[in-house]
Amino acid sequence: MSELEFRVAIRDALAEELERDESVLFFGEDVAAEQGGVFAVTPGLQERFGANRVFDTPISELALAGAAFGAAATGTRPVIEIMFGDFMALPMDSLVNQAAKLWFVSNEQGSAPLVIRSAVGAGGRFGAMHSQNPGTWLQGIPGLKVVAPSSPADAKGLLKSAIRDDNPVIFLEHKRLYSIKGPEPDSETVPLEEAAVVREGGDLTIVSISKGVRDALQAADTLAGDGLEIEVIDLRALRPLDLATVLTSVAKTNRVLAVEEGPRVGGWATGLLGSIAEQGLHDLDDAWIVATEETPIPYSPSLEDEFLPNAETIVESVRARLRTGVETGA
Amino acid sequence: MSELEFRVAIRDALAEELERDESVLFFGEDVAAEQGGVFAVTPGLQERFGANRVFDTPISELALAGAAFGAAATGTRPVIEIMFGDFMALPMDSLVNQAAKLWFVSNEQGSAPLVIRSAVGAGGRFGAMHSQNPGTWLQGIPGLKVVAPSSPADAKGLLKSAIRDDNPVIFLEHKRLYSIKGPEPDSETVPLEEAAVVREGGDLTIVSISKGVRDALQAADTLAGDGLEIEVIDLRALRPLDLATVLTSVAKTNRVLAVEEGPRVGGWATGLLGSIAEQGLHDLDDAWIVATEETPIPYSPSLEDEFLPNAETIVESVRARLRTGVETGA
Amino acid sequence: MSARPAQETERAPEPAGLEREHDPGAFLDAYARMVLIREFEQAIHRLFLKGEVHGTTHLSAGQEAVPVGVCMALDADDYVSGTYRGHGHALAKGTAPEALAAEMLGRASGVCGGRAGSMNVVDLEHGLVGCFGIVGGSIAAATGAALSARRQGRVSVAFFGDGATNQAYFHECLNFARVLELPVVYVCENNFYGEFTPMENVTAGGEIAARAGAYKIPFTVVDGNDLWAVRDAATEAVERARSEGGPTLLECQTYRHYGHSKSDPAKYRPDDELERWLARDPLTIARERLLADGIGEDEVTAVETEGREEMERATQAALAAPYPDPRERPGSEFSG
Amino acid sequence: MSARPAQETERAPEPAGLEREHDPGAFLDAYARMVLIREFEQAIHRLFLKGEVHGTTHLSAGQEAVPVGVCMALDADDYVSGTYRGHGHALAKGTAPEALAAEMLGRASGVCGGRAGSMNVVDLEHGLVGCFGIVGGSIAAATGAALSARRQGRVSVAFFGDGATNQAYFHECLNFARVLELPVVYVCENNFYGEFTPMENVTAGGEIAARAGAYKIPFTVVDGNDLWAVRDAATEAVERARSEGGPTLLECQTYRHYGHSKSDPAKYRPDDELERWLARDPLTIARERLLADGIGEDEVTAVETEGREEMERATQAALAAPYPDPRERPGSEFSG
Ligand SMILES: Cc1ncc(C[n+]2csc(CCOP(=O)(O)OP(=O)(O)O)c2C)c(N)n1
Ligand SMILES: Cc1ncc(C[n+]2csc(CCOP(=O)(O)OP(=O)(O)O)c2C)c(N)n1
Ligand SMILES: [Mg+2]
Ligand SMILES: [Mg+2]
Repeated sequence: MSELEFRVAIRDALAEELERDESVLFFGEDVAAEQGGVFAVTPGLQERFGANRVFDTPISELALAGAAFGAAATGTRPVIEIMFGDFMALPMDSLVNQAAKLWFVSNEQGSAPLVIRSAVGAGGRFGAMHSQNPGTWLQGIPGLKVVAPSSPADAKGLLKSAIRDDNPVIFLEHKRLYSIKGPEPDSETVPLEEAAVVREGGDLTIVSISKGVRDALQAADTLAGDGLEIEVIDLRALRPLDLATVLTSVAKTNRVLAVEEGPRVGGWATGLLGSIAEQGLHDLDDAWIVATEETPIPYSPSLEDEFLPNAETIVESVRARLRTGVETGA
Repeated sequence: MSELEFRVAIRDALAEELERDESVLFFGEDVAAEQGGVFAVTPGLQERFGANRVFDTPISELALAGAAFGAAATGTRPVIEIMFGDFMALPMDSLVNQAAKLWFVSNEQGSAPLVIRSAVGAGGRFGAMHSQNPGTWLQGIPGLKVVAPSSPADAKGLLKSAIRDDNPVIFLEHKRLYSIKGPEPDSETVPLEEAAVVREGGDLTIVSISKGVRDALQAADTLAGDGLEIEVIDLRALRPLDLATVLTSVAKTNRVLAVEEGPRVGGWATGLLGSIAEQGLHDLDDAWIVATEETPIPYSPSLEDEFLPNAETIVESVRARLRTGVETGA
Repeated sequence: MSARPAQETERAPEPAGLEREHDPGAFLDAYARMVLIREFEQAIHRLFLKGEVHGTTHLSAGQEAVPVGVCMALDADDYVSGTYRGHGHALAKGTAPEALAAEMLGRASGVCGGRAGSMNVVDLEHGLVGCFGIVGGSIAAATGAALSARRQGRVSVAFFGDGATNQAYFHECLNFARVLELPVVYVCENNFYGEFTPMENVTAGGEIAARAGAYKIPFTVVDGNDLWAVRDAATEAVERARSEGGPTLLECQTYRHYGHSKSDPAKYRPDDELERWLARDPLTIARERLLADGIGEDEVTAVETEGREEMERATQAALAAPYPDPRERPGSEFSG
Repeated sequence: MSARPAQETERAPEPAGLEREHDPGAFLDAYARMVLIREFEQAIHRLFLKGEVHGTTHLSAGQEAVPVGVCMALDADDYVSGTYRGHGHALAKGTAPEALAAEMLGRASGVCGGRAGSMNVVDLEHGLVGCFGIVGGSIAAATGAALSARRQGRVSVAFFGDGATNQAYFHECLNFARVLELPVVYVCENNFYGEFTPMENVTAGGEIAARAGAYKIPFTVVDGNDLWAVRDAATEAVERARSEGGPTLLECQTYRHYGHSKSDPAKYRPDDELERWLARDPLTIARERLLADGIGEDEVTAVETEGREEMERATQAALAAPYPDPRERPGSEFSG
């Protein structure tokens, strides 16, 4: 079976959609340059589709997003790159007050079909301003879809769906995933609003997204050795949130762990547990979170490694929690 | 007993801190003009403290916040006004990547003691771009304190604490509170990190913040007529989050309702319930949320009134939930 | 209005310009639109005082020549974006007065079903990408629309105030538009105040149009109360945009007759300032010029009466319209 | 370095300027600091290749005359803010090479305890408000520091690249600083590239310094590889700031010898471009000028040897330092 690299999956999805639909544009900082962006995701696209459809821009994140909005409102389907997720704070006004609002506020006259790709996440020793996960800043904004794939196949299928979607989609690519390989997708697109049960089990549900899903799967492998059958759910999107899939799983396992690469307070993981508590309290025997400390992300390897959740800390947390049954945060 | 108006409480806190500490500055758009800002909160301050310490600025939210950061890092204590909370998306980079990070990333060499005051919340028919509650965008940012008072006394005491605090504080003033009156504070300052039990009761805990606390108190009055003793907790801050006070209350009442003026997904209310589930699951017989629909905020009175939580919808929700015991969102 | 049928192809600038130059009825039509905007603002002002318009509202009375003059240079399918002070932007581009009034009143028949209100009007059918409650937002919307416009043989116009030229959007978008040579016209309505603050107090250099020079974007300062001047400058800019000449900045100097918003008595204005500007009322200037250009007084008066009557009908219809029922049509977060 | 003791009071600009003008040792000291920066960058480059420096790093070799020349005009207690390409900014302002190297290596003895890394260095003791991983962030930090500086009789300097002049921060802060007449100097290190993209491709108008003109901020274009030119222009700007003359923009034209960051082989550069700039290496230029000005070759060589040795010591010490132990010192979100 041929294997697909995550960054190539993104590149292919872009190329195929640029090919398929004349109204798709792609622009960003250094994305059209020979290197194809700082993570070498998009080389060759300008050569193939021309400088009118694929181009480099000034370092102007607010103009980038604002231009994407105006273009999307008038018949174009722009895909833009905000190089690092940390920079998403710069164009935030355009996301929140322009793209997210057009559909509802215009009384459904039109929407803003744009996609913002961005490299997110820690683990690369990039420090506090190049490692954040802006998904939680944006999860509470009605009108924005917030998607983050965990595998090459999903990266391709979700990005194609995002480009075809009539709504603004924030598409978060974890830096630690760019070089991973995985099976080719078995469908053209992957729906943006369906969480995936990526491993089945009856003892505990672990929910995560993006790189966390890989960590959870790896942890589940290890824990299988303890005789624990772990069900792993990949949320795929933080908004809209597919709570139903999670609730179904929790009704079966009665225990849920949410793994987030980010702080507990204000994160999506506590919110997910809260929604489970609201709708499925009586199914719930235990619920907890593996997250980061409540600080910015440190640079030094010794600090960053300790800071981030990984397969090992998940395993430890599950063992500790299931052994003791104590209800304190892991 | 003399009564204090909320807007005057803010003004007095500012004036007293400007008086007390030479290093305090206050600036923003139209704040020094005769009217004292669009909500008439700060008239007279420039006359009293001079144009070097209280001044109007260009319409440049990013420069405002950035200037506050740089000033705060170098020995000044700036208080700025971002006129409407919705505009908080414009200076977001400075909040997230500058102010919030200085303390930790500098290895605690220094911090950024600044305060950003902003008028938030709906109910005034201001439409989708002048009514949002940006607290949830910022709750997940370690290093930022996010405070929102519910009474004139708290407004004064919390703002004074915020100005004296060595960390960046986002101070959110609900527009619907500016004209309310209440008792004078009985202490000079109110700590930023302590939730308040503003009404005691043993049957149900209602947790809210800002205007929601007033709605909850009013609902509790009505529900007292049903024989229900409601405990009402005012979070006062979304970050840091005083979970302990909430857990203590829930251990007593076993039931919790969180009332949020904002959407469920990505909101603080689901997060709060999640944290309770993580740490106090076995105390919990029921947990639910009263929030808004997952859309932007509509303008028309008929739509906005239906959209927003209020005392009545809280009463209805409590009656429905406690009567039926059904675990579906209210 | 001078809107012409949609054209998907590019055209040479000169003939279009000349054709408009000599169209005798165009300025009378434009005057009619200015009258309508003035009547609209006065109606909204009255309705506001009666409590029928909610929240806040920002009236553009005194500034009518700017959107009307600019839209004379546009086709129906060109794009514009406006501000919270956007009634004139919408009406000049073709939004029906009744639908706009109903929006202010929060009625179901409003152009946005009552969801948007005064500050956030969108009318895609008429090429109004949006009005933006965020100062500077309109600049981005039009810049982006120009990316589409370039592919569609259209142009795009941003309306914004003097205060907006200190915003991030202004700088990033003007640079972006010049780099990409986008067909966009930036129209700054310099009314010399941002809320209660005089423009010169917060605008370094004090010269707005000159800021375009930093990006080598052509710019002009126009008398924004003179319909002819605005229309001529806009025509040149629009033709530049259509002929791949890239962006232009027009600074139209004008004045708002009312305060910044409903709650502002505008006490910060120096004595006589309003009077001096009222003496240069764009409607008076246009009326006199039309008469001087040989249009009969009866024709002008007819247009004025019609405007008043149209607005009266629109107001009554809007007042009679029902409020939207959220249970009937709750509204969705997402399209599709 | 030319840092003088802290002075809280204002002073007349002329004497200070002249005093510096005639200080014979100042330029040799400054050359020593340039040598140190070059040695630092080369050491970091080697350490990076060995895997000791993590993530990414942005070297400033070739640009040394800019921070050193600017800091010659500053006092020890003046403020500067730098960028992710900030090693030179920190070293020029007084950060110890060992503490900076240890930071790159993620060690506990780093100037930020290993928490910041290459891109986000802060050294408040030496007036370095921060280095900013966000392009343009340094502009805001220095603008804000100028609010303090004005009250403290100090000045504030922002270092940033050509690419940053297209950012929101540039526009809003320059306008803000002029409106408030802040004592700030904006120093653009124009190295003609932002990452892989040539400056002229994304900078409308192509003239960075001229952008200051839009705000009526005085500006100068300097040869950024000539220590004397930079120092003279900076002295004038700093004196303007100190004497309540408000902000200045200096565009220092220079060139980075390495690629943008560790992973960039800089293939996008035209043939010979690097060679042409290497021929104008700021170290060579400074060396020749020192000799021409009568400094003995032995003195110059001694300074070079010393720089090499200091850096070698610093590197060894940094390499020997322990990594921070997160359990010992977990770090807190808040002060107090
Ligand atoms: C980003 C932002 N900041 C502040 C405001 C509040 N505000 C609304 S209108 C206005 C003044 C704008 O002045 P100008 O751009 O000159 O337009 P005018 O109102 O004069 O037409 C301000 C500060 C806003 N709506 N958006
Ligand atoms: C807001 C933001 N956008 C993009 C980046 C990615 N980035 C890092 S350096 C750089 C180029 C900056 O160019 P310039 O300002 O000329 O500085 P130089 O690197 O040449 O010193 C870019 C685009 C960033 N760090 N911050
Ligand atoms: Mg104005
Ligand atoms: Mg550069």
